[in-house]
Amino acid sequence: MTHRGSRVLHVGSLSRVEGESALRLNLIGDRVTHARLAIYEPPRFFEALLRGRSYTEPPDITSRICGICPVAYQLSACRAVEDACGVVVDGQLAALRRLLYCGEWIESQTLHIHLLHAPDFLGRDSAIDLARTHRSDVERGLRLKQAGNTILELLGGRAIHPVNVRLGGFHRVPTVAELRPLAETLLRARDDAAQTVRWVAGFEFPDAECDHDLLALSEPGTYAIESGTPTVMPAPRTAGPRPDGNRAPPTRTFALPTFGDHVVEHQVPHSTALHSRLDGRRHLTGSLARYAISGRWLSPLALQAALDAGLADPRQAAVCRNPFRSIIVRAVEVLYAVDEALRLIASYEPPLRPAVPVPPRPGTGHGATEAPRGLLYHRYTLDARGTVTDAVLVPPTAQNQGAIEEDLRRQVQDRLDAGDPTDAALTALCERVIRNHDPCISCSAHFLDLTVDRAGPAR
Amino acid sequence: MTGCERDSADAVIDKDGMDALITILAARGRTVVGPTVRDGAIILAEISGGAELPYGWGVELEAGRYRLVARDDGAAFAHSAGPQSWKTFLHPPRVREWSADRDADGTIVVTADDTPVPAYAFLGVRPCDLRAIAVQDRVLTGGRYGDSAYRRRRDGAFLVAVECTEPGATCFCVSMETGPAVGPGYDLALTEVLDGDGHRFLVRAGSGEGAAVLAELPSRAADSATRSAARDRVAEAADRMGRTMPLVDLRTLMRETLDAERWNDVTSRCLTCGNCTMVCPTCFCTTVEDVTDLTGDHAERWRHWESCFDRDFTHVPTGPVRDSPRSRYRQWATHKLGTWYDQFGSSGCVGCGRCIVWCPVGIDITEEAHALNRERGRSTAQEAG
Amino acid sequence: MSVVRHGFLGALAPGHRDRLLTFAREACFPAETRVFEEAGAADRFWLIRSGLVALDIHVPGRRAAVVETLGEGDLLGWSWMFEPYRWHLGARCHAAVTAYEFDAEPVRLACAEDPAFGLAVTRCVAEVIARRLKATRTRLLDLYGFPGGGTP
Amino acid sequence: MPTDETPGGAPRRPTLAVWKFASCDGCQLTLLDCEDELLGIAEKVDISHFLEASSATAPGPYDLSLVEGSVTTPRDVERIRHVRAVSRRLVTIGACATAGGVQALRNYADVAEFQAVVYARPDYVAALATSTPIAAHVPVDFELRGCPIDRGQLLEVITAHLAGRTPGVPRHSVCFECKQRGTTCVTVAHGTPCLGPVTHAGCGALCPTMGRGCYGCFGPSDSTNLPAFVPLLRRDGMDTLDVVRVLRTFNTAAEEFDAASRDEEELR
Amino acid sequence: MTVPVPYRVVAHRVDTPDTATIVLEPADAALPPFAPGQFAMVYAFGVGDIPLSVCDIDGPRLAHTVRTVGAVSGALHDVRIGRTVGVRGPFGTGWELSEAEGRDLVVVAGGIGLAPLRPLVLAALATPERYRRLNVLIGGRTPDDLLYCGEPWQAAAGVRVTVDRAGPAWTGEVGLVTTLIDRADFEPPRTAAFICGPEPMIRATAADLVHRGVDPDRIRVSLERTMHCGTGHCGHCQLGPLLLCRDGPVVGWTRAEPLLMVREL
Repeated sequence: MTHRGSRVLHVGSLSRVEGESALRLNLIGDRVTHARLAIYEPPRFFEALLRGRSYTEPPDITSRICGICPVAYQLSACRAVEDACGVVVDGQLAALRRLLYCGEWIESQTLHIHLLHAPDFLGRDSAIDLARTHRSDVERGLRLKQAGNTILELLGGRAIHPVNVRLGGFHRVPTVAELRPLAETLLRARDDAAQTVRWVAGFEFPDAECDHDLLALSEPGTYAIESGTPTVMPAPRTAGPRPDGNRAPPTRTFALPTFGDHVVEHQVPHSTALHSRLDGRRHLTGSLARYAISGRWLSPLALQAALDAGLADPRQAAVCRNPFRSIIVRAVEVLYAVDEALRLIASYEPPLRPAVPVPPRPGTGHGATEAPRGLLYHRYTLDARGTVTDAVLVPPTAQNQGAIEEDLRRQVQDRLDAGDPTDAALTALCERVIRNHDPCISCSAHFLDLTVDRAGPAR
Repeated sequence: MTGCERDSADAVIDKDGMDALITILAARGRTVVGPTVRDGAIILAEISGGAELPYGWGVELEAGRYRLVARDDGAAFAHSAGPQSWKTFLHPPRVREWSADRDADGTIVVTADDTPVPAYAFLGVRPCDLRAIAVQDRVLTGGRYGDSAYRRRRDGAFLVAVECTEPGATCFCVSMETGPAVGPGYDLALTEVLDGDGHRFLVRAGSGEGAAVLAELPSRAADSATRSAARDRVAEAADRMGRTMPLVDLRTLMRETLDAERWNDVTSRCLTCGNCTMVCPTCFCTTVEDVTDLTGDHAERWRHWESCFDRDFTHVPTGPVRDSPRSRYRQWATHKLGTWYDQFGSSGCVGCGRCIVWCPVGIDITEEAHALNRERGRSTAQEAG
Repeated sequence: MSVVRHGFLGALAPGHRDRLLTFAREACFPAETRVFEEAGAADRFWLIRSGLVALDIHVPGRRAAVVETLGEGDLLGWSWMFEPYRWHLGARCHAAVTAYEFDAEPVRLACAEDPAFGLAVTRCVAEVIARRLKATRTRLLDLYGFPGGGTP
Repeated sequence: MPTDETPGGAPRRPTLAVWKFASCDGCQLTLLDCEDELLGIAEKVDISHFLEASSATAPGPYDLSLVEGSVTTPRDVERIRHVRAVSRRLVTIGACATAGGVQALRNYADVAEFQAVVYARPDYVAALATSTPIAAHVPVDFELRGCPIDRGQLLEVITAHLAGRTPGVPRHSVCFECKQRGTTCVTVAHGTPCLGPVTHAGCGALCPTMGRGCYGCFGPSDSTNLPAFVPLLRRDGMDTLDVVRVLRTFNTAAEEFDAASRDEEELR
Repeated sequence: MTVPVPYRVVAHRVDTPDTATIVLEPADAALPPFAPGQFAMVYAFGVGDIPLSVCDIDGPRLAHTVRTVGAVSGALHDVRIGRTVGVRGPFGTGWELSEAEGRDLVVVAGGIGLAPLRPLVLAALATPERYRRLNVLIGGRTPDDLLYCGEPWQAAAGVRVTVDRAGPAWTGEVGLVTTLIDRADFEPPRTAAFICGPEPMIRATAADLVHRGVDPDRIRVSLERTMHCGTGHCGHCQLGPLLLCRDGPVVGWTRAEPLLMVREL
């Protein structure tokens, strides 16, 4: 075998993603042999360090896995531990949790749209750079993000690693009067969010298609956020690129306690990073999956905005599989979260007590919620004193990594087929492809520092 | 004839009168602040009606411990000092002193802060706290340079004192001669009376505005039964103080025990967390903070509460002067009980007991004073022997 | 005369002072004179009446470093009092110096013969040493030096 | 208008770099959470290296480096030296950078065991046995505490740097802030265990305001007395294990918390 | 609470490697007159303010000698002519030279402690008939650290200087400033002394003067603590019973000595 024409493209540090990762592409001639996403986020061993901790601690401790979606961790942990203890939190306490989660969706998705992803579409390095030409759009994004943070700060005490979440509910619940000013902020935010949907709908989107199975929680009657049943929408059987709006195949569900049977982690030979597979196939979680599975439950306002933005109608079982257009779906989700937060505030009545008691008992519990980046699963096993004896955390990025690598391979291949791109062009393309899925790299519970395989393409 | 009596001295109001008092004070453009139950404590906050007063609530106090307890007599003021004091309003935790702007050629324009301050009416000022306000008056407005931020708030404040009838286990105002009967300085003074004749308040005016407010109140002439009931309740309170100070000249005691062993003992317990100074109604120390905006051309000077328990409080270029916790606790106690006299002509302690209650580890300034006194006695005896 | 009123002699009781002065003779040193060398035989001492004397230490490769200066009223030299009677430092006149000069041996003998006189002289010398030690230690603090950063 | 440097000698904007070590990104995210000030900051400083926010990076040296995260890998030991070398002023942000972070819990365990829990092939993991603060490796000019840091304090560090001021970041206990905020003490009034008296201020006493005891996410204050404090936690219902846990959470490698937790562990 | 008054920097002189003297003129209205020994709080825009005693008083003009030890002093040390600073004051007690009339004067300065003593010496030189002998004794770290070298008043006052560490070029005295006291020309019972410098130097100097027979009541020292407000309201500068910004910085030795003997007071 010849070495001629083979090259290794190495993107040292991916920017505008949370956490740290690098990418290694191996090419032989014009064939992409490997696309490997190397996470050099140092391992932090959360699953190990949770062992021996009190069952009350996972919400605060796992929050520290990710500064960009701490509520997702807190609430997944709460649900899993409460499940182990046989406690269900419902009524206004559940509504407040959803409100808090809406805050995180607004903040986190807006950060992603305006500060991390939009610059790609407009040929800019950063939001700050973008502000030179699109100041009002950046300012709107910051305003919207701030509205999300305002919810987090009011309910949680602070936007990053909120302090008010506890098993069974909250340490303190707000009064109606305290929530009222929030509604005023959110009314403005709703206009901003709608404007952002229109803004991103005007971007230029390359043709692209991903054929992974889609996984999201679903909850009949609502756009699942803080609870639901794992639901799979399999990839269409037919191969080849298809325009947006394919008919969705029927979905299937599985019970959350069987999550570990369906979503299986394994090591791939070329990498030390753990990958997850869903029933043996690559799968994708996150906005595209949610929109496909729960889109019909969006609020009328959000749904109309989605249709106006050119997304296919989820009520007609239409699916968007173009990862570049995920930015539109995220914008729609922000609009929905603002709308939903307003609904929750309007129907708020302070619960009698801020939290229901959660006494410990031995057993295993499961919890899953829809983090902004996709389905986040926690499982804890407790002993009789409430000490955690085992913990499993499956963050969305771990699940999406295989799908991202496949997208990378496919996009690079398409690009190579279309001509001879420079390394710089390929680098830019790869970064965009990754940012399409907003990998939350710091969810490092499962990621390793890669030992780069330098054997090269000629082996 | 009765009208004459009412104008000249005292009157009686009932529970509705308390409501009316709040309304009248509010109608005079005042922000009424009084005790109310919140977060499991009787705190001081803006109130808009008598219903917000802590009727039927009392407190159980011990060193390092505060518990709200229900009372069956429905009294509004049968509680002693709570987690805050009036300095929160007169000498607020954070104040902008001035701002400065720099123009292109480097010229600086300084503007004193003139944010309007509320005209307060304080309802339920205990006699110890009334004295504390007088102490802070001397500190902050008594010298060559008045603290204008304090003065503006203080000058506009209307003080409704309430005599103490329910001292806590940590109270020692009798030792400090600040209560339980009210001293001078109030606009109105109330004494809450609950007996077979009903729930009522004996009211006296201590100022022109106090008299004017009293005249507006729906009241009746004070009867001798109410007067004597009020007198008796206050006198009984004096006998029920939970704590006492040693019966010596505390100023001298502090001066003569600067090297006492006892300071080492208290230091082993003290967390230097600063709580005692923050809750103390006379502690006045502040520090300033200079902030700039991102342009760098607008600067502000803020000041906030500070405490001698902060290591950085005495920071000089080589480090803190009072580095050891021992020296910091000693500074606080000797200042409060001793050198305050040198600096401001009175004791800095009014015997409210807050520092005892709100110290997480329950360090008790009266106990420390007794221990210092005993230690001094021992060493004097040794010298004599 | 201030040299009598204070300084070394001022610390002696009049009787002892007069006795000590019986051993004295007048001495003058022009400026720049080296009075004694480090490690040299300490067989004399002086009470400075005027002028300035620098005490120095020889450092190889450097000019002798002045560690202290002595002036009017000061005792110059105490190494004569203790074995092995060698100078700890060198001494050099900055400016012309007038002094009372004493031979060490007769003074030491007188001290040995008259314990009261001996104790008085020894105490005075010890006091001088103590004061110089204290001043040296204070200087070690580098009081006027950089306080090491910090605010303001 | 951005004050880009001009050949004519207009003042050069100070350069800012943001670096990440083992962490959750929350502290550097705090900079992006300064929604009202972000564009203003970008006009005053040249954000030369901030991978989370920008794909454009300019070479050093940098006037101000903000460093997030703890040192947990051999590679990071080298990298932090480089960061120090290219930074005029190095400010560490957050509990990972100042006290090892939650990942420093490994310091008490056998790291191989930790790896085995998480990874099927632990031999591939290049992890150090300990998670250590940045200051354990290079000199640090200023440490900003918190898990996460406080937005206002971060702005103070930046504006103070621009004005040449010492940042107004007090080192005393959380109790100062709690009282200034008018919050009723949860320990004294409710018997709730609270780390406020030994914890570094900066958060604004968030937890007590929510009716919760402080859990020490800003690490120890500059004047602690843990031997006197720990019995208070026990009085309010914590057992030895609880005490060890609360001291060993987000500021595990902070000296005072570490020492107190070891003392406590000896009692077990 | 007082508000800083704008003063313009009209002169700037570098005194030593870390010390500079700035001369200020009121941009608008002047503050009330300062007395020797009093201090001002001088504000560097956006950085903060520090206490600085006046080293020269010339009508409404003030001069301050600043040594760089931190951010504020650094900013003031580097301030450019024409810039504006904020000044509050006058604060604290002065030297009260008038009480020394008819006496020998002994002025002892250590390091930057000479700055507040400078106007005192100038005042004494201006009315020589009121005092007997004038002794100005100065201790410095090295010859390079000496302040106001060559200013005419130094010759007029016959200052004696000693340094802690001398270079080869130094032909003057070497030793702690207290060694100069022995050789100074004054009659202890008829002497008034004024001392400013680091606290250990003040203690050593005052002790020597008392040893020589100077009445402790006639020794005045200038003490240093953390002044913040200048007005006696912030509590930072307490030294036992004293609020040094109000009752000091100049304090009688009789008052100061027992306080300085208490560790960490």
